[in-house]
Amino acid sequence: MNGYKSLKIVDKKEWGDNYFSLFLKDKEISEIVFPGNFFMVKIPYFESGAILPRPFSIARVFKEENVFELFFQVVGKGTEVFSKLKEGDYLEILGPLGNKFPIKTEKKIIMVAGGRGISPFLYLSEILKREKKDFLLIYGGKSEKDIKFRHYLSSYNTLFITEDGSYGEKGLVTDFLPKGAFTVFSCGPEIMMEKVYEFYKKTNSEVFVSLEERMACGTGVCYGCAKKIRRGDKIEMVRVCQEGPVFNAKEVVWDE
Amino acid sequence: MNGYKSLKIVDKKEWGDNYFSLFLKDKEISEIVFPGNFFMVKIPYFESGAILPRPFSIARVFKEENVFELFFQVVGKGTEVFSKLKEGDYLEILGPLGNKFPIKTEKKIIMVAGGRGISPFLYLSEILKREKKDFLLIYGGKSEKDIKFRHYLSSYNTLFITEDGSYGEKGLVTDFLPKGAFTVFSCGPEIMMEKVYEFYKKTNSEVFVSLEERMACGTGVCYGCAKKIRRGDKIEMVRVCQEGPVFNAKEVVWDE
Amino acid sequence: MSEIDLTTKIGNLALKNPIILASGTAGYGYELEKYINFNEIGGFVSKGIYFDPRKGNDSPRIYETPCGMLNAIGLQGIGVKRFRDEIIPFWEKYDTVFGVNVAGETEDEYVKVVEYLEREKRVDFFEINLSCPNVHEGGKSPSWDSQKTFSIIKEIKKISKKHIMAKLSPNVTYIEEIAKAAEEAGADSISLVNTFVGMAVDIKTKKPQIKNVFGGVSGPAIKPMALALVFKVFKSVKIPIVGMGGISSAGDILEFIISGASAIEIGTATIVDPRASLKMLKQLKDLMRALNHKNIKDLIGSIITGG
Amino acid sequence: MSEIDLTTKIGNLALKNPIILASGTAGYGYELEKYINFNEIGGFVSKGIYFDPRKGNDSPRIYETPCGMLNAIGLQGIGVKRFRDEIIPFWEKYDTVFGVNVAGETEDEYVKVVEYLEREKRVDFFEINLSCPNVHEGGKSPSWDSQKTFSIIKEIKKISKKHIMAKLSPNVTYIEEIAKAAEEAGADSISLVNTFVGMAVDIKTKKPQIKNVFGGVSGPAIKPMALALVFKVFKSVKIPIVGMGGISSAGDILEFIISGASAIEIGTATIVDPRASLKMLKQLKDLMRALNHKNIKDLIGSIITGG
Ligand SMILES: Cc1cc2nc3c(=O)[nH]c(=O)nc-3n(C[C@H](O)[C@H](O)[C@H](O)COP(=O)(O)OP(=O)(O)OC[C@H]3O[C@@H](n4cnc5c(N)ncnc54)[C@H](O)[C@@H]3O)c2cc1C
Ligand SMILES: Cc1cc2nc3c(=O)[nH]c(=O)nc-3n(C[C@H](O)[C@H](O)[C@H](O)COP(=O)(O)OP(=O)(O)OC[C@H]3O[C@@H](n4cnc5c(N)ncnc54)[C@H](O)[C@@H]3O)c2cc1C
Ligand SMILES: Cc1cc2nc3c(=O)[nH]c(=O)nc-3n(C[C@H](O)[C@H](O)[C@H](O)COP(=O)(O)O)c2cc1C
Ligand SMILES: Cc1cc2nc3c(=O)[nH]c(=O)nc-3n(C[C@H](O)[C@H](O)[C@H](O)COP(=O)(O)O)c2cc1C
Ligand code: FES
Ligand code: FES
Repeated sequence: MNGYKSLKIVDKKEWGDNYFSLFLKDKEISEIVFPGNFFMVKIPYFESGAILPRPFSIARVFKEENVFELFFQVVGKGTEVFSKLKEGDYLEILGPLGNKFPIKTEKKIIMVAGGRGISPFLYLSEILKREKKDFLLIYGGKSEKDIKFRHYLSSYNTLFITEDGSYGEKGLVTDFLPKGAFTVFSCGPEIMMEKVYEFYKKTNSEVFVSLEERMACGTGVCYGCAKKIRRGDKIEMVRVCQEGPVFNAKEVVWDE
Repeated sequence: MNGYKSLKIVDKKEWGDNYFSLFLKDKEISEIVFPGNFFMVKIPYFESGAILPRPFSIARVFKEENVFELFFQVVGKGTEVFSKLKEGDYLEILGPLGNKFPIKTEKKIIMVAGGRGISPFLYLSEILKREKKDFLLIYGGKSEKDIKFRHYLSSYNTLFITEDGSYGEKGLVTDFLPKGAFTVFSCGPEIMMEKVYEFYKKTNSEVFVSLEERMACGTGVCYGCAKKIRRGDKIEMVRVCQEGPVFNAKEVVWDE
Repeated sequence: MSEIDLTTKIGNLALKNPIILASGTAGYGYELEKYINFNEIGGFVSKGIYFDPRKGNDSPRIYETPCGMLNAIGLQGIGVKRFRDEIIPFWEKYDTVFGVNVAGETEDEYVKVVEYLEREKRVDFFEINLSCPNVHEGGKSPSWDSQKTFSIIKEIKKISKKHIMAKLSPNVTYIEEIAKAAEEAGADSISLVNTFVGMAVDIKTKKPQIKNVFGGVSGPAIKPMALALVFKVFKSVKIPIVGMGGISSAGDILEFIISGASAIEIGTATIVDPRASLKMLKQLKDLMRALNHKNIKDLIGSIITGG
Repeated sequence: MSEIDLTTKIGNLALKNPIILASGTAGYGYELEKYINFNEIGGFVSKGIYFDPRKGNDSPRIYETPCGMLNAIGLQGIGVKRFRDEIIPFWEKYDTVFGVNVAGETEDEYVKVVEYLEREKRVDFFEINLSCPNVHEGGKSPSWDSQKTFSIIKEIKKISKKHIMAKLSPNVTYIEEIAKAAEEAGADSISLVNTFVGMAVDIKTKKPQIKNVFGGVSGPAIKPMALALVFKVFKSVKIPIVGMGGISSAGDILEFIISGASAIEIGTATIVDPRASLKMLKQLKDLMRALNHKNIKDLIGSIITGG
């Protein structure tokens, strides 16, 4: 039975501005992982005072080499430790966990990413292109510092946006949403995802969002990651790690 | 005012058999440190669950390079972390702390070390030789695995002893104590130091031992490292980090 | 090399080994099915079950603290009916000792939960979670008071033939008194500790990090306190004790057993790693061998104090 | 950039900043003289002082625990006479707020210590350590009982004109009741928490790691529990609160202040690093600036709960 696996960091990329990628090698994971999925990653310090593993989305997959990528921003204790790891160090990781973005749709797919919320849409762009699906990726950040993967994304249909106009278009991602009926995927700050949903909710579009909530187990045992979700006419506390992280935006109780 | 200093590890030696040396560079410390002194060393992991610093004796000093050495055996959490550090990493260290072996004596000096208790007698041998003092170092361990610094000590008058005879003489250090009136210094397992004291107590010798006790602060504020010490006709709880670690063996309450 | 005997007993409950998965940290069981084989562990306790389904608290419900975590899940749960219909059949596939963690907003509710599940064969014992906030007592929990503890256990013993384990809160002045009250009321065993009341504040927003304001602290941080309480209870009662609080290595398990626990529960460690219990089981065998111990039962309460 | 105002008040005590060195973790003061300048810190509390000199407990007295430490020093101390003759002159060199941590084996002893030192000008306040084991009560500590707490503080108030700070034990069911008893008896402020009762066992020898068997847990591990207790007391009394328990960063300081503390004490952090208090003082200024706060007094009890 599978639990945490100890995987070697085969490569590391320092993007600058507190963004990093770690590349890990594992055949099974590289084969089965799908955008939307995430991993729980233990903080690899001996007797660390930070005991809980941290969740990270799948970013890219390099199937030929059995390598996959986690992309993250340093925001606290755990991510700081991860940022200091080196090639050759090991990480204990559990997953892939969680559900997937539902790409079986006839409609054109619009992906809306804010900052580090870009992660799931990297590999997804590759998959959609391979499957010859029509899609647009809208990727926004505060300034050009927050826009990474520029070269990689240049092969895909990407609209870059920054609040200060220092890279791509100037404004908020929500200023550039195309009108129409789409299947919309969004990942980023909750307020952004909510606005994306507001924009499309009266159209014939369906919006799916990847929710973030503090997690402790990732396996569903602790009920720590529950969020209010509409199920029929009831509001339930649903575990993001089990029934998410991807939810239909109309089920999400936004007014929190 | 001086507190913990962050010092770079300029070199590391892996002796094998769980023994290590770390070499740190600091001009002031290298100049003032004297055998008997010790340092408190913080466990250098981010948000480590092991919060207390650990005490280590001064081992050797390389004055020309302003480098000093800590020699240790891996016995638990902290020493395990220290053993994994690399050249270029930093250590936070406080000291030198504690008192010194009293070398101002007319008598011949006998030093008796057990296992990792060799530390203080390394630099001390050098000092005694420089000062042209007559001395003998008796250095014992379980087996040849526990005898390090063989090359370095070959310049000094050293008697090597192992319990299994795998290096040097076979037996216990206490089997090889010379009879007579000496100034005796001992560092190692408490039972060994007690026996050394027993051996010499009825002679005209004076015995000084370096006591080990769990320490938390090293600065004297916590009273955690107190041991029973005879002062006049009273037995007091005396802080090893402040009034020690070197004590006159006749003051020590051995029957604990 | 001779075999290590890890079997132990909690009164009439015979366990393969002393490792039980603690309530609320292992879900209902099925969540862990893909990570561990339940036949290998000593026992399992369900999440706390109220009579009716419960939504639990709003989020955030968890927060990491130094060597520990805060939680205020608020006992979200599916209620006894769904529990019986959906969870018990899952348990029936496995051969280990299963316990239901019984919760109640009132004294009556505890009794109703036990009554409802009393006839279920697959339920080996009830662990009575005496730390639930009582709605009629301003949120005080029954195990803060020896009379309340006594009367709940007494009422339950009247209607149940199963093994009754009283689970105590550590947030009390005299744990011995609470433990004795449970014993007098007929409890077959005592488990402790539940979580310590704790709190954390977001200094940017000035709001508590946990929506419920207060939460329960678990994990390695509480281990020394939990161990002291287990030892105090061991000295005060005759019924067996199940110890817990921050256990995360085989060494920790032995500390609790030596201090008087007949078995132990593993909580937060399973949250951190779903296979933690089985990893510790393996470690425990190796450690027993290294320490030259053959039989874990010989170690129960073997602590040497004085001298 | 405008200056940050870190001055605060604990009733009639005016502090330069909210950082006080906690009793038993900073010796008598002189031990730290080569590491810190006492004029820079907000206040200082002595080791606990009994009337007569005390030898304290046998060793081992300390043991490290996850994110914390256990201690059972047993209040080794020099007694009031040597304290007055040797320590007070040292304090007189510095300009900060000095407190004596008053210990007693009996109610009378507390009063005798205060009486002996009442006329010392350099003593700004007495912190009454209500957690001392009482020899006539089987080792129970007065702050486990609201009546005992009340009567000790009441007796002390009768004979002392100085600021009386009642220091509470966290090992109780209802901290609010103990705090209210201290308030009613006339305490000028309340400080909390003292250490949590804990224990650890050497699995090789089966002996407790601390000779005294039980010890007190301090350090980051207890921070969430300490903060919850401070907030509970803040909601129950009107007198000012001095918070402590595991504080090891400026962020931790703000958590306690936002939760209701008018000042805080730093304990184990000073053991870990003799300059910890001054390092945190610097951090605190930077953090206040980063969070756009000018005055620390505005933050006291500014916690936002509900909504
Ligand atoms: C399903 C999922 C996928 C994620 N994928 C990515 C990713 O691909 N790249 C990335 O950079 N980040 C991702 N995150 C967020 C990431 O988990 C947090 O940034 C990380 O846990 C912070 O850890 P820390 O120890 O550095 O911060 P901490 O010191 O623990 O906290 C710092 C701040 O981060 C917040 N935080 C802590 N845990 C979470 C969490 N689980 N979700 C959101 N906020 C949190 C805290 O409330 C606090 O404000 C994801 C989160 C989830 C739930
Ligand atoms: C003044 C002094 C000088 C020392 N000099 C050296 C030295 O030069 N080289 C060296 O290898 N060791 C030295 N020691 C011992 C060293 O401090 C301990 O081995 C170390 O603290 C263990 O840390 P740990 O985290 O690895 O072990 P832990 O996991 O903390 O404990 C492992 C074992 O070590 C014991 N231990 C913990 N702290 C101490 C301590 N302070 N003294 C003795 N035993 C302890 C514990 O009781 C336990 O049995 C010295 C100790 C003192 C008091
Ligand atoms: C997320 C979470 C949920 C819990 N839920 C319950 C519960 O429903 N019933 C109960 O008796 N204890 C509950 N507990 C307490 C644990 O069973 C255990 O007593 C406590 O966490 C201490 O053990 P640990 O430090 O090993 O986690 C819960 C603990 C956690 C962390
Ligand atoms: C070694 C040690 C000795 C202590 N001695 C005393 C004391 O004499 N009187 C007292 O009131 N508190 C004493 N305490 C408790 C501290 O003052 C403080 O209340 C407690 O350690 C919690 O704070 P911290 O986590 O910051 O250390 C002592 C604590 C330690 C660690
Ligand atoms: S993180 Fe534990 S249930 Fe989702
Ligand atoms: S280690 Fe704290 S007084 Fe010696």
